[in-house]
Amino acid sequence: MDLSFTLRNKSLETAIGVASGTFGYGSEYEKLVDLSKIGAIFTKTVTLNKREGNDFPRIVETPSGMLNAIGLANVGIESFISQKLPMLQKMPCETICNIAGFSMEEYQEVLQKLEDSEAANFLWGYEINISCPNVCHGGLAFGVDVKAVETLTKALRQRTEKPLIIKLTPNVTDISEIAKAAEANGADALTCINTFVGMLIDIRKKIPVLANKTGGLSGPAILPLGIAAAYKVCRAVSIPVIGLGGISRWEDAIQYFMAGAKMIQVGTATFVDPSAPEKILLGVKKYCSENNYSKLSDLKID
Amino acid sequence: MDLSFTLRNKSLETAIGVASGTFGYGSEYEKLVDLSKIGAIFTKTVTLNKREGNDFPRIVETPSGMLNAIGLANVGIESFISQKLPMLQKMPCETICNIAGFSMEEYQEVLQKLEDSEAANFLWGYEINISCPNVCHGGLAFGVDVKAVETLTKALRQRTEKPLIIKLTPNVTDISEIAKAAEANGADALTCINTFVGMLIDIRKKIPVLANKTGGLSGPAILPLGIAAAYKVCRAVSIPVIGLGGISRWEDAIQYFMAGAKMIQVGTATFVDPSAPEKILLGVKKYCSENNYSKLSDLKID
Amino acid sequence: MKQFTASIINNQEIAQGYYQLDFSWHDNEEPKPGQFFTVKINNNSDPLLRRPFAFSGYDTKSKTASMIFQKRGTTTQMMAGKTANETIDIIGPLGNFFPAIKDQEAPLLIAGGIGLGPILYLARTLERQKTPYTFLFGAPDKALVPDSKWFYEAQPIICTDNGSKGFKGNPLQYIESRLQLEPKHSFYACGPMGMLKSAAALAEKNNLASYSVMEQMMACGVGACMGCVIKHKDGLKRVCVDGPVFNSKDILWT
Amino acid sequence: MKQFTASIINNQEIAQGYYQLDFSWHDNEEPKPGQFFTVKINNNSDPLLRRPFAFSGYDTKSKTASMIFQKRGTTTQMMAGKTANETIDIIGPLGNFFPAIKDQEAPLLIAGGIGLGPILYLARTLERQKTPYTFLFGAPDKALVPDSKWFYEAQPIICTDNGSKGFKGNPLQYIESRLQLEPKHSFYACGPMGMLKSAAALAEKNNLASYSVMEQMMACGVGACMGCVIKHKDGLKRVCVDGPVFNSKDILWT
Ligand SMILES: Cc1cc2nc3c(=O)[nH]c(=O)nc-3n(C[C@H](O)[C@H](O)[C@H](O)COP(=O)(O)OP(=O)(O)OC[C@H]3O[C@@H](n4cnc5c(N)ncnc54)[C@H](O)[C@@H]3O)c2cc1C
Ligand SMILES: Cc1cc2nc3c(=O)[nH]c(=O)nc-3n(C[C@H](O)[C@H](O)[C@H](O)COP(=O)(O)OP(=O)(O)OC[C@H]3O[C@@H](n4cnc5c(N)ncnc54)[C@H](O)[C@@H]3O)c2cc1C
Ligand SMILES: Cc1cc2nc3c(=O)[nH]c(=O)nc-3n(C[C@H](O)[C@H](O)[C@H](O)COP(=O)(O)O)c2cc1C
Ligand SMILES: Cc1cc2nc3c(=O)[nH]c(=O)nc-3n(C[C@H](O)[C@H](O)[C@H](O)COP(=O)(O)O)c2cc1C
Ligand code: FES
Ligand code: FES
Repeated sequence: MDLSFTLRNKSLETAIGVASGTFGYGSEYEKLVDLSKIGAIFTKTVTLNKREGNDFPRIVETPSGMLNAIGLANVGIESFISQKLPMLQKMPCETICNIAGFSMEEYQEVLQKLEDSEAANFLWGYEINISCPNVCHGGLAFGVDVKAVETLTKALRQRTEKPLIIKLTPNVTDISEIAKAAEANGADALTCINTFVGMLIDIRKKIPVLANKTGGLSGPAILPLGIAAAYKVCRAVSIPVIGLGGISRWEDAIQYFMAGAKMIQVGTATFVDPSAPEKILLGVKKYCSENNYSKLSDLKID
Repeated sequence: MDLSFTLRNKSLETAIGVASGTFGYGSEYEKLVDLSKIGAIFTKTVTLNKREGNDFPRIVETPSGMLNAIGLANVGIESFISQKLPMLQKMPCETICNIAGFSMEEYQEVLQKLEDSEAANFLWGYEINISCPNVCHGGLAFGVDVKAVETLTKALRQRTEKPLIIKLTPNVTDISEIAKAAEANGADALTCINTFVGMLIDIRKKIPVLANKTGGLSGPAILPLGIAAAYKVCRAVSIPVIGLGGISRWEDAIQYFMAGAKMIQVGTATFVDPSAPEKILLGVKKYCSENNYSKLSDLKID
Repeated sequence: MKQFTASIINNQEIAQGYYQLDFSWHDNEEPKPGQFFTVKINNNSDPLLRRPFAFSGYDTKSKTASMIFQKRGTTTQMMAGKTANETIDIIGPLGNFFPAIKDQEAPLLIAGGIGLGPILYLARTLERQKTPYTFLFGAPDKALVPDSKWFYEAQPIICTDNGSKGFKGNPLQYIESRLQLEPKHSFYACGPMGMLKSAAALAEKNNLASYSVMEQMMACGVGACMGCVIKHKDGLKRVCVDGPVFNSKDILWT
Repeated sequence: MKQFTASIINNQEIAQGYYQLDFSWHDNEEPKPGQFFTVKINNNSDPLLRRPFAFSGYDTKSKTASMIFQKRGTTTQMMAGKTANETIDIIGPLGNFFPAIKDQEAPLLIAGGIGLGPILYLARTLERQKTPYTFLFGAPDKALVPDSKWFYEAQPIICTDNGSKGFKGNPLQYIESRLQLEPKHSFYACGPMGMLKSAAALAEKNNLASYSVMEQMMACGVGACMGCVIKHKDGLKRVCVDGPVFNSKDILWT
């Protein structure tokens, strides 16, 4: 059974990764998870400057899901390169670096710093978080604006030969338009999807539960939304799609592969059960062998 | 405690209704529910022509939710007037008629037929389902297009003096734009929200579970998404907002009222527990009296 | 029809993965063979929806209803773990029921697998009414055949696909090979889709009256959601209120 | 740190809505006072996330860990219903632990309500080490005070807000009215935010060493999600890995 995932002639042995922001930098889960079973760690989003992130509370549980408003807390690109990269390099799996910026320039600067750094050579590729608010453009996320995605993708493409993955936000009227814009401007793959905007209100305190008011909804609750989005995007573009959103069992992963995804990521489910990625891998393997699939792309349905 | 809801000088005694498509025409639940405790029944969407709806399967459970692709199955406006209205009139609660069309003209024709019918006089108001695909416009839903919502609202407004409620779809980049378009063109209130597009795939049959492929996600899973949408819309318009989406407990209803909704509807929760609307009413009353609220609009937070 | 909290009186595994659960009945309306009810097993939202199950019996004196269920997914797994005195939330009785057996009618009661419930209930009712009938129960293997005591006074002819118990083959093969179908015969069937379809075809061929208990995923169970439809000669019909018992000639089998 | 399936050895209500649950421990790493673990109680997705609980004791010989929990929401309700031999999914031990008590130190162990667990564990450990300490436990009412046998060899001074048992007032009022604070005193506190804050202020005023067990909503429990932060003088800190035990002077109390 071939479970690999290929972009630009580079292969991941296993098309099952762990999602940005849900696996730290690998070391957090080292004692609980056999990292060699994981195709790639998608790192927590790194930005130009260090960020403490939003005020707390930052997370709250919802029916079959959770909201988070971490606010892209991270050490900033310099410390990331000096402190996190050496640690990540030692992990027995590949690393895909997730980056974001609050302006076009910031995105480019972060990517350029990685490209220019010896220490970042080992990175397998980049995932671009476009759910980040565009401070120069009214604060709406980059990812909801076709024009912004075009410009951003083109600019980043010019700076790297490594696999460039654009991570789509589902909070749009037509996700396939954004997907096509990224494809047309040089993206090698698309991750589908980031979180949905949600809110809960604390009825005792009479304020939103999250200090940031809104947060991103993730977890099993969004599984059907993620599959619908992946199905749609897979039929709008011809570059590979990486399915993500609500996967907690191998059956969920198979659904994404049937929708047309060529790789998947596990996010919130790892919090619930750190062995989820490994269990999913085992389940996918078993299903494929029982159903005589020799490669993941054969699972795609019409 | 004043739990009423007013539009155009007409009042509902209780600002808790049951959502379109989840309560049939009232008679289905008559034996299980004390209908006098319900503010209003929002009827299953009625269209110009009789519709059998989509092929089956039409429903499937998801984590804390369900997908439906009923496809607006209904008897059509003529039979609705002759068969359903007399039944609805006998119910001990008000009726708000939910309508849709597959073109601008159809919406208007359906509304006009109700306006022209003696039997429809008793209707408290109309709720307009704009999640319907616009066949004359590439099949995208009316509700995702600001222009379409403007034209539609204006046209319907001209045909009735009754409360006109526009039911928003959440499958848009910015729901407040659509909300403003409806407000500016004469809507008396907005219902927030209809279902989210979702999909599940049957991994044994290797086809989407729903014959229609995609369906609408409802139930507790979407609670945080509905609250976020209602909160946003309540701050974008000044007409009343009717909160809907994922409400299954009184605590959920209070969250919508705090978000700024002046009425709420219960949908999927009634399937799970037919006494849910009544329990929610009791819980809301108790909370308000314990917290010294004398009217629902006082619950709104900043 | 009523919503109430039932007490579990008994819950027992009667064959591999099959359970009989008896529970207290609190509605004045007594369930009839063919009817069903819905269960909500938990107070949280996963699993969310109520699940439909057929009655497999009802005792008027003790006001005890029974069901036979198979452990399949989350709800039935949780149900299997329930013990006497625990409670479950019930809505019922729901749906229509088998038509009355006519004089001179020779009903063939055909149950396949977990379709046993409603057919067993019908058989026991006919037994009590002293109406003659033939009762067939089919399963893949003897492990899935309950001990004879669980059929009470209504002992069926057992058929197993692999011949590990009783007749080797399914109930329809039994009928075709062992019985001489006559106009007085009629079919009352519940079980897997394939079996129902074959029964309908056989009835059609022999011009016999024939009734099938249909299944479909349900959300409301009371006719409100329009979710549980199947293809009927008069259009789409809701299993929950237009059925679950249908004249098999009216179904467009696919 | 390990993920494993623990068997419940005993689960008992020890005060109104408070339970002590003992479970088998399967990691070579032994839990220390102040540390916590996370529990997943069900196989489905509501409730979804693991829930954090402090250790209230650990028996090295029998490899039995203990917790004291209060029935609050879905998970703790389900936990309350668990009986011996049932299993729960555990990850632990997690977080840091109380610093070692110094020679000549006179630790005041302050527990409020459900903050009892880690403080009781610390008290029992000190008891075994024959380190002197003073242990105070406060609750609103005597109904929330466990029977003395549940404190084992570490009997606390009981304080109740309404005076229904022991000292009338909370542990801090006890300290202020009954004890003469001296430099050798130090605070080890766990309980409601208000109590922790007062303890921190009192320690500050008297220039005493002071440690607080902090709480925050958690998703991962291992430092990966960045969700469980609180305000610390060096910026936002994660309760799950930078704590849960903090020097109370480092916390920016709000
Ligand atoms: C009118 C009616 C009467 C029924 N009577 C009985 C009965 O007497 N005994 C009994 O054991 N079962 C009966 N069923 C089926 C029963 O409802 C399902 O087995 C049950 O819903 C499974 O619930 P679960 O949560 O355990 O499994 P789930 O987690 O919901 O699903 C487990 C598996 O069962 C499938 N499934 C679930 N519901 C249905 C359905 N409605 N139709 C087809 N496949 C389904 C799923 O696709 C999945 O593969 C009846 C169904 C209907 C509609
Ligand atoms: C490090 C740590 C150690 C803990 N140790 C213990 C312990 O020893 N014994 C014990 O009984 N509890 C302890 N708690 C609290 C415990 O985690 C919660 O009581 C539990 O999560 C409630 O889960 P539930 O599903 O029953 O309730 P839920 O349904 O999740 O919530 C019930 C109520 O509790 C509130 N709540 C839930 N989680 C938290 C939280 N983390 N902080 C504040 N409020 C919350 C909710 O807002 C709600 O009002 C600890 C928490 C932390 C972070
Ligand atoms: C606590 C938390 C933090 C996250 N942080 C990031 C992030 O920094 N960058 C990013 O691109 N996505 C982030 N995500 C989104 C996830 O990578 C993923 O897209 C989303 O959670 C949906 O997948 P899931 O349902 O499997 O969790 C975060 C999600 C969670 C729950
Ligand atoms: C089975 C089903 C049928 C529905 N049919 C309609 C409909 O005909 N018209 C409409 O405007 N909304 C329809 N809805 C949407 C609901 O009215 C409501 O907007 C949605 O379910 C979200 O609320 P909930 O989470 O409380 O169910 C339907 C929902 C369900 C579950
Ligand atoms: S289950 Fe809702 S109509 Fe039948
Ligand atoms: S709970 Fe995830 S970082 Fe602490």
